[in-house]
Amino acid sequence: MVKIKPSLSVKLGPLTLKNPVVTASGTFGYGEEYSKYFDLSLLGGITTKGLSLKPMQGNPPPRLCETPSGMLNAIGLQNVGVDDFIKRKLPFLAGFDTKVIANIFGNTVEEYEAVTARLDRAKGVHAIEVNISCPNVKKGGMAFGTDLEATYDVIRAVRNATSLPVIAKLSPNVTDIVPFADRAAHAGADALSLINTLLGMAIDIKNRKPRIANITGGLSGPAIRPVAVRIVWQVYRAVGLPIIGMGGIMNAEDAIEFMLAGATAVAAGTASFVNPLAPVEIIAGIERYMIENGIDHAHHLIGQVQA
Amino acid sequence: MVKIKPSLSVKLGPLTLKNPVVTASGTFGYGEEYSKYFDLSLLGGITTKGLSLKPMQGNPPPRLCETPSGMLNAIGLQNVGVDDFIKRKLPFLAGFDTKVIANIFGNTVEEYEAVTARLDRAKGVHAIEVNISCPNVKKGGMAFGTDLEATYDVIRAVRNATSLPVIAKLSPNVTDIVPFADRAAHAGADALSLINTLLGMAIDIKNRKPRIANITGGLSGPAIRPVAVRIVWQVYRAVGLPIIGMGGIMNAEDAIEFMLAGATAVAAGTASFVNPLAPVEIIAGIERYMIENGIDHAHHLIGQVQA
Amino acid sequence: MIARIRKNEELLEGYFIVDIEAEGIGLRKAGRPAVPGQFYMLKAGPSTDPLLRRPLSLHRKLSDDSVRFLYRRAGRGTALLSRLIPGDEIDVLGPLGNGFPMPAGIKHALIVGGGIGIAPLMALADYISDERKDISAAAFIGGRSREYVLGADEFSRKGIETFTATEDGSLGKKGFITHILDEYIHEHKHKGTGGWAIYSCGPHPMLISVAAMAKKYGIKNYTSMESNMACGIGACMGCVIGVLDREHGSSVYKKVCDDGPVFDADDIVW
Amino acid sequence: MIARIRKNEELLEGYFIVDIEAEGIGLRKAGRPAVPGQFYMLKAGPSTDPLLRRPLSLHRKLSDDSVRFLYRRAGRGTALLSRLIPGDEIDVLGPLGNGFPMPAGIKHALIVGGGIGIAPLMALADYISDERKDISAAAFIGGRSREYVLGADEFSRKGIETFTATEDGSLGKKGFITHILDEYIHEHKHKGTGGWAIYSCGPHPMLISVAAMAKKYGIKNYTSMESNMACGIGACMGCVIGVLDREHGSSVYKKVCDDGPVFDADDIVW
Ligand SMILES: Cc1cc2nc3c(=O)[nH]c(=O)nc-3n(C[C@H](O)[C@H](O)[C@H](O)COP(=O)(O)OP(=O)(O)OC[C@H]3O[C@@H](n4cnc5c(N)ncnc54)[C@H](O)[C@@H]3O)c2cc1C
Ligand SMILES: Cc1cc2nc3c(=O)[nH]c(=O)nc-3n(C[C@H](O)[C@H](O)[C@H](O)COP(=O)(O)OP(=O)(O)OC[C@H]3O[C@@H](n4cnc5c(N)ncnc54)[C@H](O)[C@@H]3O)c2cc1C
Ligand SMILES: Cc1cc2nc3c(=O)[nH]c(=O)nc-3n(C[C@H](O)[C@H](O)[C@H](O)COP(=O)(O)O)c2cc1C
Ligand SMILES: Cc1cc2nc3c(=O)[nH]c(=O)nc-3n(C[C@H](O)[C@H](O)[C@H](O)COP(=O)(O)O)c2cc1C
Ligand code: FES
Ligand code: FES
Repeated sequence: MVKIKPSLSVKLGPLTLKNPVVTASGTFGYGEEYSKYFDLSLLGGITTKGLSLKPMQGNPPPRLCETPSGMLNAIGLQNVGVDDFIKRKLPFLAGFDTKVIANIFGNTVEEYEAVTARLDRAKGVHAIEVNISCPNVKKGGMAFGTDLEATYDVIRAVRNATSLPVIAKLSPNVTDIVPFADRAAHAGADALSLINTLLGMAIDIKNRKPRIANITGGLSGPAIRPVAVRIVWQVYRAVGLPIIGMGGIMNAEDAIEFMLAGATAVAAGTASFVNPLAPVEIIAGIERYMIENGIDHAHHLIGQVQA
Repeated sequence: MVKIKPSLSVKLGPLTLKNPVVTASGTFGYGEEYSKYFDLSLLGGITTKGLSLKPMQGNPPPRLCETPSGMLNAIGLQNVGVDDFIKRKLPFLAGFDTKVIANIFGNTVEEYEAVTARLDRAKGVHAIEVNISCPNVKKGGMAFGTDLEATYDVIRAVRNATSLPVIAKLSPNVTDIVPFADRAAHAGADALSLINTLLGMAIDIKNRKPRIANITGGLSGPAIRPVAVRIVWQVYRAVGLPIIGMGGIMNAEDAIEFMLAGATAVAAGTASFVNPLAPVEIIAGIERYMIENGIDHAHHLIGQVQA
Repeated sequence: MIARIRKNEELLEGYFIVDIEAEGIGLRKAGRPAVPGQFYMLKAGPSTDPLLRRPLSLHRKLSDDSVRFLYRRAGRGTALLSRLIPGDEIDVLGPLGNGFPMPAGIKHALIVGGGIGIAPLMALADYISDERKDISAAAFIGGRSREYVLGADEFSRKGIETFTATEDGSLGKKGFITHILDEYIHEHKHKGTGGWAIYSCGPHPMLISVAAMAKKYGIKNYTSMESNMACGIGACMGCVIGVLDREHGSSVYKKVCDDGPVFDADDIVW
Repeated sequence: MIARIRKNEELLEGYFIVDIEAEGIGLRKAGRPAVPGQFYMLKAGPSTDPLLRRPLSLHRKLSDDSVRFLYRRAGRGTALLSRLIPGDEIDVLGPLGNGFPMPAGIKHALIVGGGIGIAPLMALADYISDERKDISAAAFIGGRSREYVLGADEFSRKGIETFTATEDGSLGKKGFITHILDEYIHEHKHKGTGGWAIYSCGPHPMLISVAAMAKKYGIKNYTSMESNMACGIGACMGCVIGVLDREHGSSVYKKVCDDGPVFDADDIVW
């Protein structure tokens, strides 16, 4: 067998990535921190921390705690706000040869729309990821992602406010995610991000207080991987949109599992905390797997589980 | 401080347990296996493997696989059937000084009813736990537990078929579990079991097949504990029924976490696989915690999280 | 039960033996010795990842209080085990399962192992050579190459006629051990194979072809099966395989941990 | 970066020092040495339980390629670390964070530590006695009882005037170290406290009372804070504490890992 260098490039609808690995929103800051560890141009894409119209303080500490093979967080979407992002953070990101995916959220449909409009005009943003699934904010967030009509309305509004590719990030905290994926598709989403965190809680039995100040938080990490893989597989079979799969991807094997389940691209989230080099090691590992298995195009992995 | 022996007894509605620890359905067989490891009379209660009207073969193997801090199973409710249970298994269980909770399921409301009626007449059953949340069977199971009216109908039918305490075991695979708990309460349930497994999936990237033959399975173990604690807390605050908390309880600390969140009793499930003595060690640990913290009644732990 | 590591050595790249010690670890509940073909469930360390215990077959019973396992580093659980050093603790459950049956009338045992499959068969050889002078045995051991033919010397030392085969021909015959077994039976069958039994353990394809051969020659074949396990003691129903229910003529699911791990190969739904 | 354990010793029940070695581990990116008050994120073993790295402060820089940590076995992560033996590998990120500031004009450092809080302060003492002959120092070390007053001898050996206090009076004054600090300042303040700075690390209540005292006497107080961390490098926003934003006069959330772990105690929203 001739071992040729496989092509890792994937098409996420209108968005072409040089390889299937992006960073998950909220786990990679605005890229600066990790740029000390590797060349960000190696990445398929970078998803920013969630951006809102105005800067946000986020939730009071403690904001995170560890759980078995996972962690709970309730950052509460602390962020610099979209204007400051465009002014101070985006120019840095624009200096790398990678796709910048701006993750956004709002308290109202109008806010989603307004954030989108500003990003649409900014240079260096390649796609908008719409977070309607954050379990850690009172208004907005998950409230949109667990309501079919609100899902439609938000995605539709974003769709109309930009010509950039629109990625809907859905909540796993629903009985059946397929109708939500379907509504997002109808509203004009180009791709889906699956999954956001599961809603969880942990209590310190010594002081009998919740371990995070927000009481409940989002569960991420390897613990949730089986749930995430299942959701990707369900949506892949039922809905025509390309998927960015995430939820507990720690290494290339995990990433390949998601692609076999139906993900076109994958995101490393919590993994970057444990190993800052995780995203680049995942890229290398996918390439190795493709060579070893004689797969010349990353697209040939997608949905190839024999189920 | 005078250290008195605390009272571990709890009241699960009409059902009094000598201590808050029961075994989770499907993880303790019919008790025989574990009786080689400790005296079953030590337990607050024993929940049996799910019982159906007719014996069931269950799903083809492989039926289980390990995941990070958890496991997936798709046993498919293999069981001897309610008649054989009453004839061959129940007499053994009846020999112990503990409460026997018969876990049941059916493909139709009528089947649930029929199984209940037979158990109602049998000597040695102390309560019926109604599984409307199994993710591993095509019909019945989770299909009931994710539909509000079906939940009501099944619990109502069981309620009418027995004078034994009825415990509704709900599915965590829903957007909001509170309305389901509420419907179960209205249908006449005396208590709730929370939670059953999360629906998950894992793929072997070597042979590109699902790791379990049923493709998807139920995720249990410590990985799901934060989700389970959150659900117990949500339901405790919203609904008046006592709760048997479960999901990743491995030791006394975990059990206490559930009680602080609002559980009246707790079940050890996957824990028994890892450590056959887990249930008795949990009982001892709860007692120790109560002594150390000057808590004289187990009831004083319930819902005491400062949130 | 908490046991202590006495010795944990890498025999060849990725293959280890570990000796562990705890009171009565070599005994069943009733006080009688653990039987060849039985296994133990081991957990190295308190972490919940890996979560479940790992099954390993009794390789040698060293004493009532000490047993040896032969294991291959397959994944994370066995990797963890391989890092334990003498004095470390390990959590062990067992002996579990049924063990190799040795019904009355058996006179000649054909022991067929491939790769790490030799692990429980050594216990069987120990038993036969130590306690069953009435039974003769021949061993057929296969492996990828010379190094992977485990235990052949030991079998010979016991006075068991031992045949080997390797896929690359670096030891014994080149090819599959099942061919040698076939030749052996073919050669001896005129003397009658009544009282013969084949005991097999190894890769699935090997077990299938041994079972087919046993059937062809009308020789009993007891085979040790593997399956993912959670509890190891018959409670979870997770480890089943399809087995013929002779009573009803239909196939049923039987538990590898409890009804097995050794089955009559004729009954297995391969 | 993968480092190797050189030494891992239990000093007293539950308290350990570990020396680890890797090229350039004692250096920052720019090649300059790690600064006292900086920390590292450590991960012992590949398991996902525990999942996250654990932060430990630089205790002593042994060389450019070797550093020492002083740690208390608090939970599972540090328990895992405590079981590593010389030669084992450990995954390390760092040095991280800002370190203790030493602005121009500082002439006298009051080093105040409680229990394990001494860990980063030893690095500070090393630095002052090795490289800042222009700065004098006094140390105030508290602990539950004699054994838990860590590092006092070492401070004395460096020629730093060292005061101790224990809750049970088994060493030094009985009571809290903050009382001694108070007495000390009170006694010396007539000579002027300009150019004085307090460096504190220890239990939260101690830090609060030190901060209050510093405020009372108008002395700068730099304190090393703790917080649950996921990334340790400023990316997750998980480790924040409330800090006064002098510019806007309001409080903002600042990252312990990145903006800290050392803060001007005056700015902290306690
Ligand atoms: C009754 C019985 C006896 C065995 N005896 C031996 C022995 O003596 N020596 C030896 O080297 N191996 C033996 N095995 C196989 C051994 O149990 C597996 O190699 C081991 O569980 C792999 O665990 P891991 O964490 O290293 O691998 P991983 O692949 O990380 O394990 C993941 C999960 O799959 C399960 N698993 C993986 N491979 C197997 C397998 N072949 N059989 C059962 N479960 C598996 C693990 O138990 C675990 O739950 C036996 C298996 C059984 C069922
Ligand atoms: C900047 C910094 C420097 C530190 N330096 C030292 C040191 O030099 N020596 C030392 O003994 N300890 C130090 N600590 C505290 C040390 O990080 C914790 O004791 C350790 O993380 C506990 O982990 P565990 O798994 O043993 O405990 P567990 O309680 O099992 O940990 C569970 C989770 O809580 C976190 N956690 C628990 N306690 C603390 C804590 N006090 N601070 C931060 N996170 C915590 C853990 O990191 C982990 O994520 C430092 C903490 C910080 C933030
Ligand atoms: C600390 C933290 C912050 C996060 N912030 C965001 C966010 O701002 N917007 C968003 O859409 N998702 C956010 N997420 C969710 C992740 O992008 C991802 O969907 C989730 O963590 C699952 O992936 P993982 O298990 O690989 O981390 C956050 C996750 C974590 C752990
Ligand atoms: C192997 C296995 C079999 C199970 N079978 C049943 C069952 O028959 N009926 C039922 O209601 N729940 C069943 N469950 C769910 C458990 O009772 C429990 O709700 C779940 O495993 C969560 O608890 P745990 O994490 O402690 O295991 C099963 C779980 C496992 C792991
Ligand atoms: S492993 Fe649980 S029944 Fe066999
Ligand atoms: S630990 Fe992630 S920002 Fe500080």
